[in-house]
Amino acid sequence: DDTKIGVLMDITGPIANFIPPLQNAANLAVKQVNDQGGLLGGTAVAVYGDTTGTAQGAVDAAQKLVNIENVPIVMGSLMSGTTIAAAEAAIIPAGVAQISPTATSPAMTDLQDDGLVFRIVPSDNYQGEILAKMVLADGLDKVALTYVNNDYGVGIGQTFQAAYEAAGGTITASNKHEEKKDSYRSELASLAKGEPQALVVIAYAGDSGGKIVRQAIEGGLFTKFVGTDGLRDELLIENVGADALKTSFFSSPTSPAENPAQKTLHDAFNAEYGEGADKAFVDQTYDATFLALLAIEKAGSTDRAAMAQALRDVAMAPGEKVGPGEWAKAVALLKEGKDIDYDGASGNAEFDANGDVGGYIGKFVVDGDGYKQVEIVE
Amino acid sequence: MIRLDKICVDFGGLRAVDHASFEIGAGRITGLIGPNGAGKTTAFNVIAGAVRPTSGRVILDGRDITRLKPHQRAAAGLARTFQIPHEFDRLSVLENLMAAASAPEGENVINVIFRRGRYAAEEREIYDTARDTIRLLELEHVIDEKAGNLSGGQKKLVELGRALMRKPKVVLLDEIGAGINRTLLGKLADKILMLNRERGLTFCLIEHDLDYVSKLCDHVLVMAQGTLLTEGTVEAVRNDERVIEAYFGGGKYEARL
Amino acid sequence: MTERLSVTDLTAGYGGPPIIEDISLTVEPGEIAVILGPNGAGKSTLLKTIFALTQVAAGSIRLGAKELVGCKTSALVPLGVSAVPQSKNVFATLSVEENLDVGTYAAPPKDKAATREKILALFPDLKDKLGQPAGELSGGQRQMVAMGRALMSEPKLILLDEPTAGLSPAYLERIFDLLLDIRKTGITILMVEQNARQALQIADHGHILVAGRNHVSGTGKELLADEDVRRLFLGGAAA
Amino acid sequence: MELTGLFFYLVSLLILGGIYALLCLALNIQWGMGGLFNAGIAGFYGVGAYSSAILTTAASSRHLGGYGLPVPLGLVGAAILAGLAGWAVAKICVRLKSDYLAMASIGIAEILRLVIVNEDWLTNGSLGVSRIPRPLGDLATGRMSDVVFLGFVWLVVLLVFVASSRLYDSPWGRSLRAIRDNETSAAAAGKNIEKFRIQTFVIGCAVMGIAGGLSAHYFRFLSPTATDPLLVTFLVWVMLMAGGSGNNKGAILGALAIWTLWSVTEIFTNRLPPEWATRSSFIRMLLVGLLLQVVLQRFRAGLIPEKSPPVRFKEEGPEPDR
Amino acid sequence: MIEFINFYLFPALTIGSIYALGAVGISMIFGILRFAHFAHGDLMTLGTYGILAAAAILPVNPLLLIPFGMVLTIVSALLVDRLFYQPLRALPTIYTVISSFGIALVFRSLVQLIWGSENQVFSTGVKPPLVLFDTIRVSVLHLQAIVATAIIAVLLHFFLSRTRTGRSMRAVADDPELAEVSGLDTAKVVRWTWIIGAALAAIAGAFAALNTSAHPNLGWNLLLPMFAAAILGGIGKPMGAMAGGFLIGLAEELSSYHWIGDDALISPSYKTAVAFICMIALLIFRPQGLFKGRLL
Ligand SMILES: Nc1ncnc2c1ncn2[C@@H]1O[C@H](COP(=O)(O)OP(=O)(O)OP(=O)(O)O)[C@@H](O)[C@H]1O
Ligand SMILES: Nc1ncnc2c1ncn2[C@@H]1O[C@H](COP(=O)(O)OP(=O)(O)OP(=O)(O)O)[C@@H](O)[C@H]1O
Ligand SMILES: [Mg+2]
Ligand SMILES: [Mg+2]
Repeated sequence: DDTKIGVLMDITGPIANFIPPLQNAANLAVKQVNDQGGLLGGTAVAVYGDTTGTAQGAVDAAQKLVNIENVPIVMGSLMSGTTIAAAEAAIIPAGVAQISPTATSPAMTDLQDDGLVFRIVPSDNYQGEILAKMVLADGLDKVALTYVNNDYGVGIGQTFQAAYEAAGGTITASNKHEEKKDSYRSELASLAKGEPQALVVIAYAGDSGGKIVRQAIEGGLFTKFVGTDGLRDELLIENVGADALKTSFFSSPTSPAENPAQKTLHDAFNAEYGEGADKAFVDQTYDATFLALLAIEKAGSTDRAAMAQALRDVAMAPGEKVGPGEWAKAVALLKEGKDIDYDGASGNAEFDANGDVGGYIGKFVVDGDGYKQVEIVE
Repeated sequence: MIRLDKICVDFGGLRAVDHASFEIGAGRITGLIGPNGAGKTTAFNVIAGAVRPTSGRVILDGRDITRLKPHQRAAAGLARTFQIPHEFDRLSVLENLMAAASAPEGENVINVIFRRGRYAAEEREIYDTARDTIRLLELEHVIDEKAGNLSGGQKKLVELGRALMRKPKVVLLDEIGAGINRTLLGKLADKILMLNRERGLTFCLIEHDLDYVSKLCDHVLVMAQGTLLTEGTVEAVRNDERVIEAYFGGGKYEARL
Repeated sequence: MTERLSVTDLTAGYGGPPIIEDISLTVEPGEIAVILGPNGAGKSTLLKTIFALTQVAAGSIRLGAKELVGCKTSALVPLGVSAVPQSKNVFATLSVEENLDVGTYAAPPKDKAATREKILALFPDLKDKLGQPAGELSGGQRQMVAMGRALMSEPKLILLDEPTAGLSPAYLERIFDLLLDIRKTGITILMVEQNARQALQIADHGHILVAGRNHVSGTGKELLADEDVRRLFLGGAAA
Repeated sequence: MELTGLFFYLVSLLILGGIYALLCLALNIQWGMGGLFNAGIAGFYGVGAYSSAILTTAASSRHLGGYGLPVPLGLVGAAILAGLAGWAVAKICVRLKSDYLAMASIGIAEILRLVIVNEDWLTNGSLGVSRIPRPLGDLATGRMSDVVFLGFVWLVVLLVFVASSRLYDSPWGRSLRAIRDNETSAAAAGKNIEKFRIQTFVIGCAVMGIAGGLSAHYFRFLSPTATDPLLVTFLVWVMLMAGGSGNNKGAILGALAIWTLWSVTEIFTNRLPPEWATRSSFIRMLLVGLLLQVVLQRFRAGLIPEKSPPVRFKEEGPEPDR
Repeated sequence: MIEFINFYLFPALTIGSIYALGAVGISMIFGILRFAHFAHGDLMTLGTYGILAAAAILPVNPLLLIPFGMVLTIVSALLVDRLFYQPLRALPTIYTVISSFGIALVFRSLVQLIWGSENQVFSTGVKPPLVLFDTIRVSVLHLQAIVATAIIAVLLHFFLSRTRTGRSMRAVADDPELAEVSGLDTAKVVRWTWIIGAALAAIAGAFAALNTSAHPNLGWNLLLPMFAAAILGGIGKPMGAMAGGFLIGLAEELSSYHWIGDDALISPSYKTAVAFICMIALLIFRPQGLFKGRLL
């Protein structure tokens, strides 16, 4: 028998270029489940909903998932705007649980969601604060800051600025930039004033972030960059070359160092799709999907009412640890009536009362064609 | 009634109307003739407000209207037709005429949404007038045709019809006869005479068909190169050497029967 | 190398009911034929049909041996046919010069400069307007530009829709003189006129259209002399 | 697919369909009657959405607000503010000819979007306004509140429909269509073109504002993703043309038909074999694009073409004969 | 000063070139077919991917592969015109506008279906800029784009003013029916309009993608400023559109230069707004465009 899970993504629309590896990540989780015995004794099927990157599209797609496809749990979506609109207008009223891999907006925290809405990524506030610590610890006390004008960039950017200045750092210049422009040289020219030691870029490698780094290097304005998970993308290395990024570093939500989960996932991912495991938000998307599948298995049925609690049960300690790809093991444990605790590639997924996670932020540097984690900040 | 006072109109380097001064007498039918490009249409445009003169004044009934917008002049009792027809092409012939009428109650948004009774009587009257006018213009068989689909002459008739719908004091007719069948034109001339005599309407008409002009007008203005060349009765003007040279030519193809 | 125009049993319209029905007429080479009739009778429609701008339901149009029904409009100019539509007959944003030039694109005259000179001699008013956009001309001046453009290609058959509408008596005379002149060179002329009394004086044949059908035909003189025609179509009694 | 699910999906389809119907009616007033090519619908929709959201939410430290007004007042506020924005735009742009007005209004909508995204103090920028109440919020909870909201939306649609039908079938509407067809001649017939056009533009924008407000209340959360021109401006144009511009029933039908088409295609593309799953969204876009061509080619004049309102009168009695 | 040249002027001219090349097609289509072609941006995208596809097979400088993109865009444009736009030509142009909007979706989804939606770069690594007089740093690509655009402008001017087809274009733009009556082959003129518009769109797309990266929204994102450029230059004035493109590019980039004091004149966040404000101001004060195009 098929058991559906809803996967809501901003497939077409403004962030279309980020989506393919994330679809792969979600599909990988589903595939692993089916390879290892299936879901509720049958086949797991991911049903996609496309938000088109707009609130209208998000609500419409979510309505179809919960009403037509009758899914018990929804994974997604990616942008905070579409995630919250879908949750508020369609998913929460239907009593369906939702877990977003990447919606970082602080507004997610105070949704009146009857405990139905979760996310697997720390709130912007958290990463911003950690990033401030990380930058200061690197000996940088004068930096320039630019962040993309969307929920992701503004969230992290503003928290970073506040935390960094509070801790004694100096922001020589800061600006918010629009996505999708072809040239950021004029912004860069003003950011370079005041002799900053590095440029903090909170933006996506596939869009403004990549262009900014490239144009800054070409213009000879900056040599050292600090980025977040949005920028930490192989595309960036492809785009500007590893040499140019030797001194730069990046922050990204990660899992504790002793947890080999991330490597397991990346190996499996690249074995399946050849490349792309390193792309932004692959870890979170995989984890969220896997958790959603675990929750259904745990609940033992597609009963919507049981989903939120089941999700907490499988994600949180105490319990026997399971990691990415360990579906058969998890099912076996659940069959024995044991409690399990999934620790994923992106973190250990310990939800607080609001369905948020704290978590670990890793410091990454460029290593060959990829990135290497050098430190973990909690 | 209408007086042009030293009107000049410049288009770029060209002076289309050059210190023209003349008067259209109240209650009369005045003809305005002159060679092509003399500035007749431009003078009409100045009177109706479609072109702003470079200098000079336009006086209507003793009131300086030089600065008024076209629609304000229309409200003051001025109606005009266009030499090149300007029909409401997607409206039917009937609607073309009805739309040209003034409908103060029916054009008030509040009335339209909340108090529809207020404009019913007004609308009825507009409708009746439009039907009568259409009958006069012999357009009954195309009453529901979109005006954009009419023949060239029919469009001219609609043009005239719209001007008559305004209940104007003065009507400016710009070559209404060009392209109209002469038999019908004769009937229209009768109607214009009747409106002039019975309702005291003032007309000024630009026309190249002198038969028609002489049938209607007791007074003729002749423009050439932007200024008033001469004025007088039709007979006087016909025999004026300057007018013959500038305008009539040899008279080889006699229009009279 | 001139050819006769013959229209046989032509029925055409704009997609709805036919506007003209069973029209037949011939115009011999070097002849002027004029079409008269009340407004909305279908005169312009007939000209447009010859120029492939309407939908033909039945009948044929031949220029010499060549069947014109089915030809594309733009293919007619190279065949030696030129037309001046009744309205919208100039390119408003193009200068007068360019308007005349357009006439030569499809069928270049033998000597372009000379042709242009001839036309400017005919319409001296246009000489100092050459650089002006045609949309800024007076009604009569536009008429001249439209005629000029049509003549630039040195056509064999010329279709004129009310060429003298809006022209001063002096220009009407000039144009009719011109038509008589070009008729002598063997060019066939078919025109629609409301200045009917004048037109019949130069016409070899006249055809009166009423409600889409050919009502009366005759030589210009016959029609002028016919009492009914005068009363019903020429405004006879009124003058 | 169970029946309750289908029911609630239909409810959601009709809610968004109703909001689009309002946008279409508004555009029909501007374009169908007035010939005003407004390609900045998203801008006025956004103004309305944010106005109503800010007026009805509780205080927040992140954006202007704390007025906590009841929803109907919020919508009135949305209509007024969007109308005012429309008035300002009309004052400047209403003289422009159709395609130029289109470009200007696209530009203005884009500027409005930038203001919404950039002025954090006002709108909380890209982070959005949350906890927006629904009208009659305590009447029902959960999915049932959608049913209540559906009734509310369609009540508004009905009111706007009646008003705009009256506008259409009136001397005002006739003069407006005359202006649309030929300005010069309308001016010569004594019509104050500027006044008519400003009225038209403002009425249309106010209705667009109401539509925006309604969607904010429906989503309960508002961020700039709700004002995407693709789904607001362009789709509305498609709906109006498909339904038949110049016809109010056509406008509503077009909105429902195209929105259904837009939404339902996904259900079908989701049924494609799993290899296609990741591409189904693109196939859907492709389908929508092609279906649109079919609609345009098959229903040239729209599903319900423009029809002038009848102007026949009974031979006696002053009442128009409808 | 040097800062101004390096970081404002050259980038502005490059963006301007891209806008200019795109705007020419928009302006010509607007002028001759009388509709706003919303699929023009996506036509650019299509061309870009055509070049990208060729680059995957032929490892040469991508600029040499532009003809592949041009062929793709020209064929697509002609096909779309024949199948979808032409049957609508007798109707009010809004139908074609809406149709082109649907075609934009079709192009974009085809690109995504065939090539996927991820960003793709033509070449990796940072290319060192050309350093002139020790101080002026300009990227080679930017120079190429600017020079190429200048050459195209000259060729286009020649085509429009010297060839019969080019000159017929103005007559057809003015009044297609009368043009037909005057014996001009409007179908041929329309064909050439598409060929030129589509070819230039491919070139513009190539430069845009080389400048950053290729992605399915590439052209769509550029569409509005290109419209602004077309209007600025005056509708139906291809040369004006060229100038309009440069002006919009300059206005956008230079608006955030610190003309007065140390702060950017206008916050870069509002960069895009600058293009539109220019356009709206122009529409109001000089509606025929800077170069006296047609009043619609
Ligand atoms: N908008 C304009 N721009 C430039 N010149 C113009 C404009 N309108 C008219 N003209 C010129 O002004 C002169 C007078 O034109 P007008 O239309 O008044 O002539 P008219 O006497 O009505 O002639 P006709 O009998 O041919 O209609 C003409 O030479 C014409 O070319
Ligand atoms: N494009 C069109 N679509 C539909 N009907 C049309 C169209 N053009 C003309 N008609 C109709 O065809 C009939 C004949 O029109 P046509 O233009 O041939 O008349 P005409 O004899 O030239 O008249 P006029 O002397 O007034 O120019 C008219 O009743 C008109 O309404
Ligand atoms: Mg005149
Ligand atoms: Mg005619």
